[in-house]
Amino acid sequence: MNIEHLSQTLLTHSPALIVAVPLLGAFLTPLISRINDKLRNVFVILTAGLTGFLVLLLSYDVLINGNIHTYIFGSQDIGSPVVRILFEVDGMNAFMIIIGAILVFVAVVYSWAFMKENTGLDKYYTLILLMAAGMFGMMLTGDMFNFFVFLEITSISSCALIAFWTNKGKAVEAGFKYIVISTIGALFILLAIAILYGQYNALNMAVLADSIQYTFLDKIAFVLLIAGLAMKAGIVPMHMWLPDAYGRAPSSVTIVLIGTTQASLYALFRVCFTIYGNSLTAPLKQIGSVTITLNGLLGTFIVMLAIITIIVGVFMALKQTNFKRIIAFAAIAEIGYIFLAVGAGLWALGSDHGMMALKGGVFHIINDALDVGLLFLVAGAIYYATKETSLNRMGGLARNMKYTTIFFLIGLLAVSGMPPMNGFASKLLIYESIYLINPILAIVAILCSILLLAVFVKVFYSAFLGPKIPRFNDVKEVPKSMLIAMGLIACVIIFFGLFPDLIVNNIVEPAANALANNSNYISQIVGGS
Amino acid sequence: MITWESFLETFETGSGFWNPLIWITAIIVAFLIIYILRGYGKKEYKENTEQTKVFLSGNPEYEKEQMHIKGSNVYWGFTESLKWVYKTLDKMHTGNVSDYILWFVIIMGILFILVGVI
Amino acid sequence: MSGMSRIVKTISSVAFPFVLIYGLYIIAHGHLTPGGGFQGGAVAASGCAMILVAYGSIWTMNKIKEKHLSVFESLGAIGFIGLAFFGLIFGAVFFNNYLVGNNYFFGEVARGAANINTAGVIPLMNFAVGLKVIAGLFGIVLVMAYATSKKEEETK
Amino acid sequence: MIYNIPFIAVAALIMIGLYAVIFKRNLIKMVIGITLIESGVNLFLITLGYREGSTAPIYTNSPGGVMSLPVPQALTLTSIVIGVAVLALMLSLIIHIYRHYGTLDVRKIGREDEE
Repeated sequence: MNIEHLSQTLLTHSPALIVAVPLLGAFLTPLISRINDKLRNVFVILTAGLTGFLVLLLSYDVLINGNIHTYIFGSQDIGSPVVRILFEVDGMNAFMIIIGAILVFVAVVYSWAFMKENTGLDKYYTLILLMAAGMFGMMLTGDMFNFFVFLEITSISSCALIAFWTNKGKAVEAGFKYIVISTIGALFILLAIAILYGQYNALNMAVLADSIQYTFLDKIAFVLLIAGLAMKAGIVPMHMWLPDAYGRAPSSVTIVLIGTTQASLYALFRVCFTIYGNSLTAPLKQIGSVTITLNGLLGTFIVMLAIITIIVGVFMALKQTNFKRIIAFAAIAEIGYIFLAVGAGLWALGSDHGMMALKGGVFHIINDALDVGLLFLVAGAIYYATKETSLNRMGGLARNMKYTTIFFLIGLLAVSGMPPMNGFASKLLIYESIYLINPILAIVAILCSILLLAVFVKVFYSAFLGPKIPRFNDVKEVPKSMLIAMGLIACVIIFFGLFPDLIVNNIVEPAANALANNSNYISQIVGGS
Repeated sequence: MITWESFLETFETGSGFWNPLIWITAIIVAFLIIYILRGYGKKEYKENTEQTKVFLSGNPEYEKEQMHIKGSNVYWGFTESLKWVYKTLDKMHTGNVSDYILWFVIIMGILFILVGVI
Repeated sequence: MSGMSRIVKTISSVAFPFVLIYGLYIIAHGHLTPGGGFQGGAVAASGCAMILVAYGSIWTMNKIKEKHLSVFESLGAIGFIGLAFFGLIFGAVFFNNYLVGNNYFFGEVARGAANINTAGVIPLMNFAVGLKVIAGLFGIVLVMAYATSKKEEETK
Repeated sequence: MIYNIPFIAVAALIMIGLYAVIFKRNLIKMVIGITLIESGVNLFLITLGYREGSTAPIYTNSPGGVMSLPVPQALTLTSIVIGVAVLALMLSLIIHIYRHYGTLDVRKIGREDEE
């Protein structure tokens, strides 16, 4: 078997393998950890690396060559894909799994040193791989019910991981909150799926998108789906679980949690743009000479929620003193920016600046994951070195932890959208497109971005600068595996920042096109459009 | 396919453009100018003398840990002047799971009205 | 929990094999009649839970360690996913039912409608899921009972 | 009318569940509310698959005639399995919470100050 044939085979089967490899690895981990701890760590990193390789293979083919992959489980004949469980990968899916692969790989590398002193690590690694498998499943699946199953797999494993430090009361409480929130959200999503199934006798996303009529029951399903997924994505005022969960989980878990949150975000876009894509521009009501369409209505609502999200996230972040809670509220604000762009894109669907807004929003998804992830890793590194979480008890750490400080600076500049980091390019797109819709919104967005910078300057000042505190005299730089993990993300951030045109043209644009135009996604399954 | 030239292209945003490579060149030039200007600085500055000691309007110097401004004291004025905002925000963030679900139901209700179910 | 009276212990010892056999029957016939890995596994695990209630969690913990149960659980999951991977190797598609129509495993157990060899890999997958569910559910109940009993000991 | 009763029951179950989650302060009661919502959704799925005068979708020794849809039943089963896992996880977390705080009141847990 030559190399070309092998890579072709791998490419054909990669959608299934991306989910199956972490799943198999997850259940092999407890057995391997009975042999040796180091072997288990190497095995888990290899599993994550193999998954990452498959992801790159698949997304290169989808994004650069423009193919849409479908993978039908259990059967070779493509004749009746409608009744089968299948994975469908277009530009948006391929874009999302890149984020997932980066985050999972970094989290696994980071865990080597970070979680070393904990017990029960075989369960930890099992759960983190399960979470990765669920996340990839959410991002790849083309079947509504399958999506629900993966959503629940992800939320169960991530809840167990949030409460991993069970000796801390608040961590357990945060885990309980998370499981309550995600279960109720998922149950309403299941109700919506059931309504759609009862109407159209199909669970396949493409078939649903093809046959949707936007009847009364479809409206109910639409609202349930949007509300449930928005809660999982952390939109104000349904964001309160997010600082608890992000702030109390171990940092290596938090970074994968970002990925799962964004998988819900992706599903929200999929529901909005693909499944209900055909009924978005249909006129709903006629008041005088003004025609109200669904995309205008929904776009306005989402933009309003997004502005509230940004403001609340930034203001709450300014007040917090817990390091990880600050970053969690900043993450909420960043999600607000994504929603702002997507709301603007929805509002101006089909026009040029609507497309630009969508591009900005999609680009900001990956930037948000990387920037906030890096900051969480830095917070974890500081916790590892000093065992402190509160900013009030930190100070002068830059003297002891040089590399961590540099990584924090990179994350700070990126998250607040300063040039030349990646956050600037995507925020520039968002500001410009929002300005064309309403200048006041753009001004608010820019002001909040400045406030975000102020928040992190405060963190930087009170944690890293200041006089040398005697208590931290013997604090050392964190171990190599954590530095490698942080360095990896920092390199990606700088790369994205230096070549924004390359990224936007090759990665972001196919994804934004896939969102704006759902006919390719549908015709791949239903045939002809 | 990705070519080498595509690494250098300017990022067009519709009504504006952004090229980080040009920006970095500009920043490097600016830093060079700053470095040159720094060379013209005062020659009589010497380390480890009276000049570098902490001077607090004649008050005695506190201990190191007391000197550092704590995280919750930074931006004190900002939070103080926007107390009314923070009061409402604090009222929102109760920390009860039930309230989180209540917000979820409220948003669902608003969406129901908006989409036109009710 | 420190175990119940002798009558309860004896009765549950007598009933336990029947419950277990019934659960295994449901697992084995999952592709023919209502049931399958999870349902049968839940029945069998409830039999185990009955023993746990009758004899007390500390006694049971001495007999079966939670660690061994978790090994069985991962074995079940590996069996399930491994069968799916074999589908990739033998049948060119993930989750392919490559055994259907063959006589490798069961042969002709009983001719007619209840012939067990009609579903290829599905019974094997049911066995794997059943193993996982028995081990997993029993493990959950055991650990919970043990944790709460330890709490009771502390307060006493 | 008689065929609408299951749907009314679904709505009632979900409403009661939401009421329990939102207004009850005991964690165990909240968990009960979540299971009520779950059974409501499961009932909805099962009701969708029912056809009047149908038999169970088993081909072995089937009497023939109309069968109810098997797919919603499979979905319900999956949802029940997931529900069991979620329930176990929530209850074990409640055990931990009770150990830490000695109470199950939702207003009293997680309120300790930390510097």
